[in-house]
Order: sequence, then C-alpha cells, then structure tokens
Amino acid sequence: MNEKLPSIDAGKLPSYAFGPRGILWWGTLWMMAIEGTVFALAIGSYFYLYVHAPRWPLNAPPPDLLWGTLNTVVLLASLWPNRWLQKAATAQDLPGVRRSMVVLFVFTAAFLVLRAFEFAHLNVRWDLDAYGSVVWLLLGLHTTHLVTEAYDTWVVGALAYTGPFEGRRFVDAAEDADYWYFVVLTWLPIYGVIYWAPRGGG
Amino acid sequence: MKKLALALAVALVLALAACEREKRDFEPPQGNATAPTQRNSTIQPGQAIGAAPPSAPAMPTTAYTVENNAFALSQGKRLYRWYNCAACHAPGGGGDWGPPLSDATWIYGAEPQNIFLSIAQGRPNGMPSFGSHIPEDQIWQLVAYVRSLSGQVRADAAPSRADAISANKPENRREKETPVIRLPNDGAHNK
Amino acid sequence: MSNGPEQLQPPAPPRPPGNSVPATANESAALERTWRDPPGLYGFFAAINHKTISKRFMLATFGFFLAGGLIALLMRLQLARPLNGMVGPDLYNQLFSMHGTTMMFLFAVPVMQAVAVYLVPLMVGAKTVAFPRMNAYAYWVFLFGGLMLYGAFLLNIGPDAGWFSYPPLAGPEYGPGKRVDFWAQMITFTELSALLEAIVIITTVFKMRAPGMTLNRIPLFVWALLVTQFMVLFAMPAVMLGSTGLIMDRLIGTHFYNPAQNGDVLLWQHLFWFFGHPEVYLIFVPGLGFLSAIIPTFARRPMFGYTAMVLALISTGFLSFGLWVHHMFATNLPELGKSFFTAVSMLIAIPSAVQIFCWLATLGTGRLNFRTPLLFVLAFFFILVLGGLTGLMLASVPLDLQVHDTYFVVAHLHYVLIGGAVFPLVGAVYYWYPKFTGRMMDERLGRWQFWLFFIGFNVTFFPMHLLGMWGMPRRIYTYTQEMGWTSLNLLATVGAAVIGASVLLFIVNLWRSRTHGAPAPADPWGGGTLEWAIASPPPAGNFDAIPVVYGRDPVWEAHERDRSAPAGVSGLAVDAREQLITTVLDARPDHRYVFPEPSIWPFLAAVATTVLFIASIFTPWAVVWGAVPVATAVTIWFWPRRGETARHLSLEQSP
Amino acid sequence: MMDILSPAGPQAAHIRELWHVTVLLCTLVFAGVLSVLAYVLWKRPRAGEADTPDLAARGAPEAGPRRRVSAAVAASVLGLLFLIVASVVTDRALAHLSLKDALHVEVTANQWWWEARYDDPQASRVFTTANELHIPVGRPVIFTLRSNDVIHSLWVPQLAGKKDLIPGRTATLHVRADQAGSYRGQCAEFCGFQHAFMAFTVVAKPPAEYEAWAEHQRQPAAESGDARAVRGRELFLGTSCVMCHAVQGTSASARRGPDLTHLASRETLAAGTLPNKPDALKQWIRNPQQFKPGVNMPATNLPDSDLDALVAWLGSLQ
Repeated sequence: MNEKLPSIDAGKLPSYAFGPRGILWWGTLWMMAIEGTVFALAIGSYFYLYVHAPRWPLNAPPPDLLWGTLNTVVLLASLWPNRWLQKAATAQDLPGVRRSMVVLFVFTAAFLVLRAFEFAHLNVRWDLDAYGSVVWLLLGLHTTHLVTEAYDTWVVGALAYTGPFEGRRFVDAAEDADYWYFVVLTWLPIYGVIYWAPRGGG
Repeated sequence: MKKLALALAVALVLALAACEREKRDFEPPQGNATAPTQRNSTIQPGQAIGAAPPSAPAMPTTAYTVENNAFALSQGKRLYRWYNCAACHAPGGGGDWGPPLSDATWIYGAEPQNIFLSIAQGRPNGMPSFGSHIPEDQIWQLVAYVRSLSGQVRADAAPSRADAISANKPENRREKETPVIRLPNDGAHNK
Repeated sequence: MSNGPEQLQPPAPPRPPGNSVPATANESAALERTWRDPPGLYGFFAAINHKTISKRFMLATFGFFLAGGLIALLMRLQLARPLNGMVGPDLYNQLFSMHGTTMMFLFAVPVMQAVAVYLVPLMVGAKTVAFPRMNAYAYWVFLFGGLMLYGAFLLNIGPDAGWFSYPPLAGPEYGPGKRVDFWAQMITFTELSALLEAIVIITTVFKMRAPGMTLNRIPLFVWALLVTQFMVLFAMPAVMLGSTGLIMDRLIGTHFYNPAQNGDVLLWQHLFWFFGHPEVYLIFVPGLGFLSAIIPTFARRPMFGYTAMVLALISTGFLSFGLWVHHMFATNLPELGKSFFTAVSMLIAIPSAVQIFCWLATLGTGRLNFRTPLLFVLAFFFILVLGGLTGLMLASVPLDLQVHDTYFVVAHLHYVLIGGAVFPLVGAVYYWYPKFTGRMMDERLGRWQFWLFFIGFNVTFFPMHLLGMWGMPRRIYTYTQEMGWTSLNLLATVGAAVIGASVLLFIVNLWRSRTHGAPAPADPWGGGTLEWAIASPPPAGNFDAIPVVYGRDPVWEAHERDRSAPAGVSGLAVDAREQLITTVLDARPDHRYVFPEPSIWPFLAAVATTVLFIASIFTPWAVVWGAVPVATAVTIWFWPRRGETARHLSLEQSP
Repeated sequence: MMDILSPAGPQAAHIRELWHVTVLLCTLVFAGVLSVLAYVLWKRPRAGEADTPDLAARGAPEAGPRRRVSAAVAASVLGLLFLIVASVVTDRALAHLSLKDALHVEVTANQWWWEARYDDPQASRVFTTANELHIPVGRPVIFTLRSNDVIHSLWVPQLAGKKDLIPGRTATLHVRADQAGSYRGQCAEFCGFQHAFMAFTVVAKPPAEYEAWAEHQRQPAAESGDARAVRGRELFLGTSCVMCHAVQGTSASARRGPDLTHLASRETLAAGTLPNKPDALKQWIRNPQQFKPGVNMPATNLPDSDLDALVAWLGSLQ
C-alpha cells in the first residue's frame, strides 16, 4: 500500500545547533524579555515614586558608592571570561569550557559577596519609607538573577567536569553565557538608578 | 497509613488555626458589661454618670480572649488609635506618660484578664477607668492588641504595618518578650 | 573541530535508519511506544506528552469554571431579593472576589493556553511542544495554585477585596489576616504558569513548524494564540511586580502603597491595570482565533483577508498595552491624560471591526453548514458586538464617570468575556472534541445547550445595563426595596439559573459522548488545517512523518499537490523522541533535536515551588530555605541521565 | 430614584446628551452588523462537511467583498473619530461650567459614612455635618474629596459623574443643582463590609432656605430641658457615645463617628440606611450590627429606660 513518496531526508541533519538555530536560545530570549519587562517596570515604579515624593531620597542618605561601583566593575570584568566561555562552547572545546567555568566560578563568588556588602551599605531599610522599599525591591530583583545565574553556571560547570557529557551540552554552556550577558547588561541601568538617581539633583 | 494519618492531623491543626484567625464575628459576646462595679481611678473620659451607674454584671472571670483572631487584633489597633491610648502610651506602645506596653516589664500582670482590669477599672497614677465608656468586646480587642505590642500574639494573626507614619516595627514582626512582673518604685515611670 | 570529547563516553554506535514517508506499520507502532507516556502511577506524574498535559489542563480549568459558576449562582441567589439574609457581607465579599479571581486567573487565560498546547503542535505539524517538561511543570504549578486558593476559600481565608484588590482595602491595615496574601500568592502561581506556557507556545510556533509553513501559511488560529502569548510575556510581569509589592507591604512592612510614607495607592492601580487590560485581551484574542478556525470550515471556503486578519491581531496586541488608564477615569489623574486614553480605547475597536467584517465577508461568500460549532460562533456576533459597543461608551470619560463601578460595567465585561471568549470556546470544544477523544458530540444536545446558554445569558446580563444606569453599584451584598432594583435582579437570577442548566447540559454532552458519541473520522467537519490530517485521537507522536506544507489549508489542498514534490520528512528516529527544528521565517529544515523523556522531576519541582510560595505567606525566610528544595529538584530535572546521553550520542551529529 | 438619565444639574445633563448620541450611533452599528449577518445566513446556500471547499477564492482578488469590507472599516473609523470628538467636546463643556462664587464643601469619606465640612472665609462660620449635603439651587458647589481609610467614590447620578476619594490624594468634584429636590448618592468603589449601605443625600434648596439651614447648623445643639432628655444627655456623655461622636455645645467632641449636633434634622440614620424615627434610632443604638454587620459602632446593653432617655435627648437635637 505505502509505496515510497518523495521526502526530505532529515537523517543527515545535525542533532543540535547553537544560537538562534536552536530552541534553547529562543527560550532564553523569552526569559530575558520577561525579566527585562520586570526590571523596566521596577525602574518605572522607582521613578513614579520619585516624581510623587517631595524630596528624594526621602528620609535616608543615598547608598554608598563604593560597593556598588566595585561590583559593577567586577561584573563588567566578568564579561571577558564569559566571552571566553561562549567561544569555547560554540567551538565545542571541552577543556576550554572547563577552564573558563573555573574563572567564572570565582567571579560568581566575587559578585555575590560584593552584593552582600551592597545591601549592607544601602543606608536605608526596606521598611523605612517608599524610597527604601523600592530600592530594596530593585536590588533584590537583580540579586535573584545574580543567584540564578551563579547557580546555573555552577551546575553547567559541574556537568562539564563530571559528565555524562554530549555535544548538545555545549549549547547549555553557550546559553548560560548569553544569560550572563543579560544579567550584567541589565545591571548597568539598575546601578545608575539605585546609586545615581538619588544624587542627580533630586 | 500512619503517615497519612499524621499528615491529616497536621492539616487539621493548620485548618483550625486558620479558621480561628480568619473569623469575622461582628456580634458581641453576651453580657456586654459596660460598667465595672468598682473603679481604681478617679478620672474617666467624658463625665461621670450622676445617678447610679447602669447596672453591670461582675467582671467576666473567664478570659474571652480574641488574640488569635486577626480581625479582632486589627480592630484593637484601630481602637488604640481612635481612643487615643497613644497620648500616654505612645503610638507603638513605646511608653511616654504611661508605662511602655511593648517591653517585657508589667506592673499589674501580663495576662489578658489583668490588662482587661487595667482598662476597665483603671489604675492609680493616671490610668483612667474606661469601664462604662468602652463596651466589653472592644476592651477584649484592645487587650489582644496590647499583648501583640510585646509580641505575645501569633505572628500570622498580629496586625502588620499601619497606613501611617510609623517609626517602630509592625506588631507581626516583634520578638516575643517574656513578661516580667515588676512593681513600680513609687512612680518612677512617670518621671 | 573535535566531534565531542572521546574520553568521556563509549564510541557512538552506527545511526539506526529513520522513519520513511509514509511510515510503515511497525514504524508507527515504534513511534507510538517512543512518544507514549510511561504507564502506572509513576507514569501519571512523569507524563510530559503535550496532549496528556493539555487534557489535564483543560479539565482543571473547566473544573475551576464550574466552581466559579456555582459561586456566581450563590451571588445571584443572594441578590434575588432585597435585604436577603442568605449571605452576610463577609461571605459575599469572599464570594464575588473568588468568582472574579477564579474566572479571570484560574479559567479564562489558562484554558486558552491549555487548548493551544494541544492544538498548536498539531496545526503547525510538530510531534511535540518545545520544552515539554517545562510545559508539565507549568501545568502542575497552575493546578497547585488553584487548589491553594480554593483550600484557603474553604478555610474562610478566601480573598475578600475583589479580583483586583485595591490597597489600602487590600493593604496591611484594612485587610487583616492572610486572605489577600493567599490571593496575591495565587497571582504568583498562575502568572508563573502563564509565562512558562507562553515561552513553550511561542517557541513551538517559531521553531517547530512543518517545512514549507512560511509566516503567511500559519493558520489564523495559531497567529491569534501567538499574539496572545506575546501579550502574556509583557503583561504578566506588571501584576507579578504589583502583587510582590503588595505581599511585601503586608508581610515585611514595605511602603509601596502607604501614602503616609510617600507610597501611592494608585501605583498599584497602574501596575495592575497595565497588566489588567492586556489580560482581558488575552482572553478575547484566542476567541478571535477560534472564530478564524471554525468559520472557514463551516463556510466551506478559506478565510477572506488573511493578511488583514493577521495585521489586525498584531495591532490589537500592541494597542491593548496603551489603554489601561480607562479603568482609572474616576481617580484624580489629569484630565488631558484621560482624553488620550479615551482615544486609544476607542481606536482599538478598529482591528476588531476589521476582523468582524472579514468574518462576515467569509460567511457572505461561502456555503454555510449549520452545525453546533457555527451556532456558538454566530452568537459571538450578537453578544460580543453589543459588548464592544458598550465598551466604546465606557471609553468616553464623561460616560464612564456615570457608569464606572456599576452593574453597567458588570454587564459590559460579561458581554465581552462570555460573548468574546466563552461562546467561541464552547464552539471550539464542539469543533475539536472529536479530535481530542475520537468521538462526536451530540448535535441535538448541542443545540439545546446553545439556545439555553444564549437566552439565559441575555436574560441575565442585559438587565444589568439598566441596573447600572439606575445607580446599582458593583459588589454590594444587598439593597433595599425602595431602590427599585428588585425586579431586574430577580430576572437576572432566573437567567443565571438558565445558564446553569445549559452548563449542566454541556457536562452531560461531554460525559456521554466519551462513550456513546458516534466514532469520529480524522476530519469530521472537512476542515483544512493540519490537525485534520491525522487520526482522531492523534497518535502519541502526532505525525508519523512530519508533512511538508504548500499552502494555508494543507488538507484542502492535498489533492492539488504535485506528486514529485516531497510529501513529508523522512529519516527521523523511530526509537527516540526526535523532532525536526526549522527556521523561523520560511520553516526550512535546520536540524533534528532529541526531546527530553518523561520525568517525575517537573512534578516534584512544582511541589517544591508550592511549598516555597505557601510558606512565604507566613514567613519571609521561607523564600531562602524554600529555594533549596526547588533548586535541588530543578537541578536533578536538568541533570542528564547516562542512558539518555548514550542514546543521544548514537544519534549525535555536530552542527 | 437614582437614574443617570433624569439629571437635575448641568453636569449630568451634558453627560446624558452624550449618552443619547453614543447609544444612537451604537444601536445603528449593532443593527447594521446583525442585519448583514441575518441576510447572509438567510441567503447563502447550505453545504455539508463532505462538500469540497471552494478554493477558487484563494487566488481571486475578490473585489466585491474587499470593497465592502474596506467601506465598513472606513465607516467604523469615522464613527469612532466622531465618538472621540463628542466625548472630548462634552469634557470641555463640563470643564467650562462657571464656578463663580461656588460653595466649598470638604467631604471626607470614612468606612461607611461621609463627613462634610462646609468651608467659609470666616472661620467662625465653618460647620461640620454628616451624610447629608444641603446645597443652594443654582449655585455651583466644589466638593474637595479626601479619605481617612480606604478608597471610596462619591456619586450622585442625577447631578454629576463619580469621583474617587483616595487616601493620600485630594480630588475635586464640581456639581450644580438646577432644581430643588433630594438626590440620593452613594459610594461606588468597593470599600469593605458596608459598601452597600454607604449612602448620602444631596438636598438642593432655594438659596434663602439653604442660608437658614446653614445658619441653623452653625448653632450648638438646642437641647430640651425635660428630665428624661437630661438623663439621656448624661448617658451620652457617661457611656461609650462620647468616645466617638461630637455634639457642639457639650463636652463631646470626638471626630471618629458622625457629628450628631443636629441629628434630629436629618432625614436618615447610619448613612442613608434607616429612616430617622425614634424606634429605628433605638434599635440602631441597641445593636447596629443587625442593620449594618461589620460597622465600627459597638452595641450597648443599656437598660430600656436608659435607652429611651438617650433617644429622647438625641431626638431633641434639632
């Protein structure tokens, strides 16, 4: 009954792909769209309260610049090993991926510790006033992303060492690197808002 | 099977706790005593009633405590503000003219009945007697709130922050103080 | 370029032959075994087949719909007579809050996603959805969120500040207890589920379409669902942020909505309605998708103005984000700003008008087949158009100031939501029930149900327009005789009973047809889209050979296709869950990807997430210690198994 | 009878005009769409699911339907632009109503009653009343709206559109009654247990009558001297009433509950819930929860004789 019909032979096609060719890239993109919207709305709420407030910051001094700026430098610096991870992953060079993961692991530890110091030097409690609340919300939101990014890196890094490893795991490493870019780049506007908006002639 | 029974028991306890916390009962308890037969303080809000005070049954012996009910606690917080208790005890119960209510030391006892009598009959050194001025169910709500000021009440039922300028912690985030009875060294509180 | 590290795994065995076009009998049997859910209790919790998850999702949302409907009947009984003592103010406030919350968050949005998760892969020619395990996780999170809310409701902790819970009434001072906390946490559950479903559906449509299905050959139903999911992506974050702020205000004393500490109660309204209005379009746009799927089949011709319809859907999606302030006309916002929102609120009627006229043109040039699905779709034209027109009246500031927050608005929202979404949804159930179950639903019962629903609906909700004009505000638990609202309220209650009867008939029809319904062929209605090309109910892997598409209605154009062009895709493994991944614009085959196998960890991760969410209502520290089980479950979910990796290696081909 | 289509002031009148215009246009559009649908359903030939779909439509430009659809869309756009313009014009008309020598009244909403403070440049002429807003006919009134607790919404359908009273914000509502009469208003934003019974009455009177009423309101309570009333006064000041209510001319000056100085001159009790009659007042004081469950006023268990004395005294507060 079923004489062979002409068909497209998918057998010879690759079994995984990097970047927008693969579905994981798109999944990460929509995650970034969601979290980007959350950040944008949180910054929007910050300026909504800023505009409605008689003075800004309300009843507290602006956050100390030291730890925030230091963390920004560390995060920007982390782009270099991240770039290295992405290149190694897309080149499917496992030793390269492993080495870059070690460096990234150090960076994750660094920026988490620095973030703890940032929280300690915000100079305001979350329950003091609307300013304190929205600053803690903004920093807290980004911190959840730092924690998830760090954890994602630890897990994919551990997998690179222990296996079971296969070609497509390189795609996971590459997506982890993409997400790292997102977490660092979204920090820049948030850093500007938390640390400089209260100082900008408010 | 035993595990299931255990899980059910835990669920039941949680359910009961939740039910009690969320009840909104508007009808006051029977025997709403409005005037104490005895007053410990000469001053009282408004005017003293000339003729015999309206007949009132004796003070309730059992503690009709409502301190596990979130609605009663929030009503107590409102009454604390409405009846201007903050004038002497400060908004968060920190104490001013009147003794602090949010610390561990109590002069006349920390149990609900003790606080009830403090409010209803008044106390020497300036605590007016509210007995005929505040109905009994409202006094019990005030008692519950006063106990929440020092963290004696379950955190999930205690009121949260008020829509007001408030320098001190909301009641649901206060550590539970262990009450200590300490007699006043002749009015040291009022200095 | 090394072909993957050698020292970590065994040498790859030669690749087994893939499927042929058309698939042989034992290839089909092998594919069925590969894509099927594992049996038994473990299989129940580990199932990730998109059709299994979708059926459970539809069942859960339908269950919540019935619960919401029963609550509505209780409300109508209370309002049937003046000063009716059946329900006190406290319980009534919980009833109307639960009715609104259930219908908006637990029924309307998720049911559209549930139907999409079933039909989108079939209509785009895919064997599965993208990220099937995340799809299962999203379903479980949704189910636990709904059960949590109803558990709270039964324990007298149901929300009592309405489905949009304005602070300060929903704030820490005037909303004692944990009622609003459970409501706000329910938002976190349902929005997380909706966002993940949106990612699943969008990625499926973008990357897993059958070869040849270019952008202008995607079925209109899939376009509608695609636009809806994009709206989900950008709308839900607003309410998650708002409800997080509300829970923080209530639990740890932040001051987002505390005017005394420079917070602002209108910040909640802005954040909520920035989500709120796209939310109601999230419910309405899939309704448009149902119409665009059903009308061509029963007019026996392709849809008129395909491009206009797609552009109309996309512009509806964009415009819906620009008009949220029409919910806040009565506040003291500047008048000029309100006029802008009046204009945008009116202009969004244009894309809907375009679609209505295109449907009318399709019906007007087709040959009509009056079956039950078409009946429900025709009711859309009566009810939705009327609701849309009252919507225009509400868009105008002066008129809105008279009828805002009255029963006029209650009438409007029911006309657009029930007319715009529920009627098309019931029509869609009649239309696709044969595909879901392999059985036809009963036509006679269907017609009875339709007329009962149509008449009951109008008898219930049309009088509410008048009640609103006579001053009856929303959400009142009772009223006095002198108000003059008694007779119309009684009429509305009678109408509600008639709606209840029609829903009962619907349940009977659904239940009986499972066993007594006439067996359904692959294409009972003569539809044109891909889902009618496979058996009813479809095999576990949908398509034994993924088809190649040459037009908008592949099944209708099947006989026209020239024999030399490729009919399908061969070479995909039959013993592994392999699915073709195609490019976004022209759907050209790009690579084949082995999809994850059933796993119980999405379910366990959902349980851990539930524990975290519920515990964080009682103590903020739950977010910290609660994250440990969630992280563990998600890690084990992700961690590749040795066996799975070995099978992948046998099929591995580096890009 | 609250009906937005029987206005007693210019604001509601303007809105009614716009209402009629919009309803007319919408009805035409609705009738148009339905008649087209009816015509199509009646005229078009029938077909079964087995009939082959006519795919010819796929290629053909279908000039006829395309023209008709474009015309219909164009008509819709025109109709919508018309509605937008009509709405904005009405808005401007409302904004331009003159506010010359307007009466200023500050309305503060509380959980489940309304406080009204009549402002006056001369501080001594300022007075406060509750739940009943008397205004002079023909003279504009500017309500300044605030809230002490949650969001409420002040709405008198026959006079003007509603406006929210939002804690932390101040709103204004302009109203003018052109005919004398008593117009019921109520809260239109869900505000808790007794949202259903948070009503008030706007009584429009000729200016002379209004001035007399206002002058009367400025006086302290005119109390009667008979023994029972005196006992009632004693009870009012000696039990829980004094904790929340104010009566000018006595030592009671708390603002937590409505001002009762001229309670007897009002038409209703408890924010429009009960008629102002002695037995209703007595039942209300004995246990307010039976009429408004959840209201913040506590029950009292004064004996019957005391209750009658209290009601007698309150009845004398004309």
